[in-house]
Amino acid sequence: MKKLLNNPDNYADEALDGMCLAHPEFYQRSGDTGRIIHRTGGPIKGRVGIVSGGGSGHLPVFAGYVGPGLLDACSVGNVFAGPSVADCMDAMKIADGGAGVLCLYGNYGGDRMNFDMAGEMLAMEGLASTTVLVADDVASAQSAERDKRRGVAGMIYPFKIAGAAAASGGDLATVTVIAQKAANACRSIGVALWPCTVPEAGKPTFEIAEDELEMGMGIHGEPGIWRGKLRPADEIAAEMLQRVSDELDLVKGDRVSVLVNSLGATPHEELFILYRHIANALAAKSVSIIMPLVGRYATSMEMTGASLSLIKLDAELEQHLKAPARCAFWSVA
Amino acid sequence: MKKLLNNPDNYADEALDGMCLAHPEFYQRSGDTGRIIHRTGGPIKGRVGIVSGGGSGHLPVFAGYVGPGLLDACSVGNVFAGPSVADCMDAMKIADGGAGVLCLYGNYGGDRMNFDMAGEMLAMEGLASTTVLVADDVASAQSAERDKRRGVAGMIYPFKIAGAAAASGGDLATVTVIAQKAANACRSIGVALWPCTVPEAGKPTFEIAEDELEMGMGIHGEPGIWRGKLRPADEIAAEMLQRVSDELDLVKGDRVSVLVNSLGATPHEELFILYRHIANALAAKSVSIIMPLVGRYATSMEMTGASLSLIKLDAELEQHLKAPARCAFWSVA
Amino acid sequence: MSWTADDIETWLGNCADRMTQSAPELNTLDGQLGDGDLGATLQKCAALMKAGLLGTAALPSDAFKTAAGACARASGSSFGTLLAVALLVLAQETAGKPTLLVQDMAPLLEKIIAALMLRGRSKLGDKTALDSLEAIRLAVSNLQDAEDLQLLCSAAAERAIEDFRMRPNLIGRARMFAEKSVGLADPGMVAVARIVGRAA
Amino acid sequence: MSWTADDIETWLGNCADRMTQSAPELNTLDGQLGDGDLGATLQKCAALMKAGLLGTAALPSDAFKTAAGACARASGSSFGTLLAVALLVLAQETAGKPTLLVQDMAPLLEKIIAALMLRGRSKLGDKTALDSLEAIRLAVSNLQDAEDLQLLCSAAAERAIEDFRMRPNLIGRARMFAEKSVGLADPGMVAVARIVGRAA
Ligand SMILES: Nc1ncnc2c1ncn2[C@@H]1O[C@H](COP(=O)(O)OP(=O)(O)O)[C@@H](O)[C@H]1O
Ligand SMILES: Nc1ncnc2c1ncn2[C@@H]1O[C@H](COP(=O)(O)OP(=O)(O)O)[C@@H](O)[C@H]1O
Ligand SMILES: [Mg+2]
Ligand SMILES: [Mg+2]
Ligand SMILES: [Mg+2]
Ligand SMILES: [Mg+2]
Repeated sequence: MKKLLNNPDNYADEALDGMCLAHPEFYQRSGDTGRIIHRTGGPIKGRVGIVSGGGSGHLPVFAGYVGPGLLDACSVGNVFAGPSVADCMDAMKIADGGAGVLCLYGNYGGDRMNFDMAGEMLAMEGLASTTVLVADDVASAQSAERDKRRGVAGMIYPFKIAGAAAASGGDLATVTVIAQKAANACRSIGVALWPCTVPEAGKPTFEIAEDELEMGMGIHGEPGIWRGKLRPADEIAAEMLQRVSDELDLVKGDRVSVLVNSLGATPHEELFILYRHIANALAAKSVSIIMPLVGRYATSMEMTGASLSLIKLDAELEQHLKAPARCAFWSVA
Repeated sequence: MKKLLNNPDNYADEALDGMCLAHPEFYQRSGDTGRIIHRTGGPIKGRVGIVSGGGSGHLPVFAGYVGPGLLDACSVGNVFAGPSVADCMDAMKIADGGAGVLCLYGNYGGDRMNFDMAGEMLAMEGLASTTVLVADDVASAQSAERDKRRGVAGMIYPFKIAGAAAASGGDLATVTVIAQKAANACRSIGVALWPCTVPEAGKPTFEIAEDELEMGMGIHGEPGIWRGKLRPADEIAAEMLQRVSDELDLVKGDRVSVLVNSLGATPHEELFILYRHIANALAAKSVSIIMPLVGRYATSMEMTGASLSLIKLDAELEQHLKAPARCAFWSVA
Repeated sequence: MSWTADDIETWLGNCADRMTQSAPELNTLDGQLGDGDLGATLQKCAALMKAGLLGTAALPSDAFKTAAGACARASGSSFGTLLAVALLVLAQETAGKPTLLVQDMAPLLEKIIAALMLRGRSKLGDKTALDSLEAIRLAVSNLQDAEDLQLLCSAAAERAIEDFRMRPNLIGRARMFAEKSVGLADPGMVAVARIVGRAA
Repeated sequence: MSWTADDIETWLGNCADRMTQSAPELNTLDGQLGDGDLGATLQKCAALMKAGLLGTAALPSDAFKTAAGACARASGSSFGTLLAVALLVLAQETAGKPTLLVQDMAPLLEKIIAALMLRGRSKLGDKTALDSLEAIRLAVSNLQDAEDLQLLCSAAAERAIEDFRMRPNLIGRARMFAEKSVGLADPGMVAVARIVGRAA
């Protein structure tokens, strides 16, 4: 395992420490275990709080998206492991500005159980909360079983859009409805070339040959759709675009945002090579791209590979996508 | 070679294409060879133009830093190869708003020859230009031979500071003096864990064992100071900090900016683990960190490793560092 | 047979000890089908349970509540949460009662299973810890007071592991390895057998 | 012996052909000490030179200027730039002259070497293409009109390679491999020998 770390058991905590030291204007740690990251300054009174959470090792997801116009708090687990129920409860309490809390996170069994349980326990204390699961990974289940799909990079669109809705004063029901709408409008798929290594485990999350890639692999190394020989970037981009746009029924004049995301090691140069194909292909269909995002928005540490996310926009989603927001990893002015 | 690309010969061009497609608000391509990236909207009349250039494969360096308050144009070579003389000339011409052009780039023999020659040829056509070389890599030569040092990630500080000086209306001499001051105040060192692969070459730039790292290695795989067994991140950070601060004579009350930069594959989590040590060590010395930068600011594609840069600030440098600037990879509001 | 708050604390402490002891085995099993953290998860739950159970519970439900809180703080892994849910159900359902009777076991297990199905969006037959609990529930229905309870539960849990061994996992992480899971014991089912205690 | 614009165009064209032919050899050599692009660099320079030299130069300096521009457009690699500088010096120094004399060679080479030292911040003895040019300059000083010029230059360039083989590279990329470079021919020195033409 070749990583810049101290004790593998402290990887998540030391990374969070560093993040808060580097960006005290955005992030503060709290909770019994220090596994809550919340907005500096605390919740905004009278505004809906938005909470997310999940495992470490995906920065900027999840905790990196805490910031004005984005998330209010996050509960953070160990690398690739969910946060505890208690931390989910703490995050929700910290995010509560009196107008209720939306729990907005990726559709993983463990995370869902924990947030649901946290929500029920806090309901007994009178805290109102709702849940929107992001299940954007088209590779993880057929569209008939959408509720089984995992949440991947596309989740940043619901983060951004729900964050804008909350910032503009929407009530819990309104924010929940628009977050669900954003989650519904969004599709992603990933392609993996090399695995990463979970520090505590010390060995790669999967094995793959020198000349192979896997289409549809999940961000923790979950099995994908097919594994085969490396292909030209344009072919890979074309297949990814096909798969994510399949269910979105894109027609001439539609407006989408596009995220070409590195899973970690894949460099910007290659993301732009992928984006070039995707931009040209969408232009050929007369589909407009709004606020394209190319970079590292949801990673699996040093995994090599990329993901493509598309969100189909209507006027409301677009307006919220473009609303101002800031965190250390993404700002929209 | 496991990379998301089409024809390796088109790697640089397709990446630039994608970058301009994704961010037309910042970047435009021109020149005979398409290897000039310049600011959308062209030079600002009456303002000093700032030009940089160098090889591809280092995004955001060089072309990514074209933008308001930063660079005006860049000439871009193939991966890890300098731009041509003709492209340097074109970049200088495009950046010229009538107040002359500062050529500001990393100290590499080939690049220097080309920019110097371009400058002399344009001088014959009446274009005034000056040169500031960034030679921040303390690992590449002793301090007595500072003019032999290579330019690495620290160069973004002179980019930012000179950009602010030009944007605020400084004349060529003034902008040159402050760029040189910024370059003089800045020191960097890198540590490499795994190499990257130049697409045209198809094989890794160097070999290194499973359990080794190399302190001081250059961004093209140039030999470093020592190679040895992997160590805890805190030890590595401590040595890097020692080496970059050695010549800066930091004392209580000094103000610095710090850049903890991924060479490509090293994830944000690990950068924050390094930053945590560095922030604590500087705090212990009562040295203040202004605007810390943690992320991918100068890369070698998918190389694994990190670099640390420090710039010692006086009031003038700090003011220009904090002045507003924008590009697709970095914005200061 | 009936149990006081003290008895329940003692029993929960013994469960915790067994969780700690079986951690290495469970990590290995979970490593084959999941992410290899089941043992570590139980270890953390056990440590926090032991730290919380100080022999001061006035009612059985107090002990359950303490243990539930410990598991909720421990971990983000599925089994820890399932344990927390189960213990919370016990706390809620036994609220106010000074002692528990052996006859309460089967109905409590029914409540627990129902809550876990809801929480885990799983059903009986998915090859999870729930199938083990169901096997135990059946074994303790219509119980004769004199029988060796631990032997009975343990035997039921062991039998359940074998009954499900050749079936595929239909939920959780192991679902992604459905074919591979045929022939392997479900880690969560093994965990239940270890927690209730090995038959001597 | 004297040369017209036509002669110069023909000679530059022949140089370009030799650059193309020796590209694979030079890539390999540069791969041992540098980044392996010397052959590719010369190939690009040659292609652009050939495209620009259309037999229309009125004066020798026009041909040099065209060739210089071609090399300046070709590449970011050091040798391409050094070639561009050398050709530019020739264009500047021969400006206006309808023909060039063999006696002009040595002084022109002196000017070229001086310009290259300035541009490359290198000196004679650093084991670069400049040492080859210096060897040629010495060979063509006090030249007898009748001698076979190509043979003379080529022999000088080949000799220079051997004279420097056992010395370390002191500049450019190869500097970083100073010890390794002892015993290896400098790629740029080999390039000069190939460009002026192999002795038959
Ligand atoms: N949704 C679920 N419903 C019921 N039981 C489950 C569920 N998910 C997991 N389990 C049980 O938990 C065990 C795995 O526990 P653990 O390793 O803690 O989970 P994780 O996959 O989150 O790491 C499985 O073997 C199974 O018995
Ligand atoms: N600064 C310099 N001064 C003189 N000659 C140089 C210099 N740098 C390189 N050379 C010559 O150029 C050759 C390498 O050419 P090339 O491969 O084009 O350079 P690179 O790829 O290193 O930029 C060297 O073998 C040497 O002869
Ligand atoms: Mg597990
Ligand atoms: Mg787990
Ligand atoms: Mg070379
Ligand atoms: Mg080169």
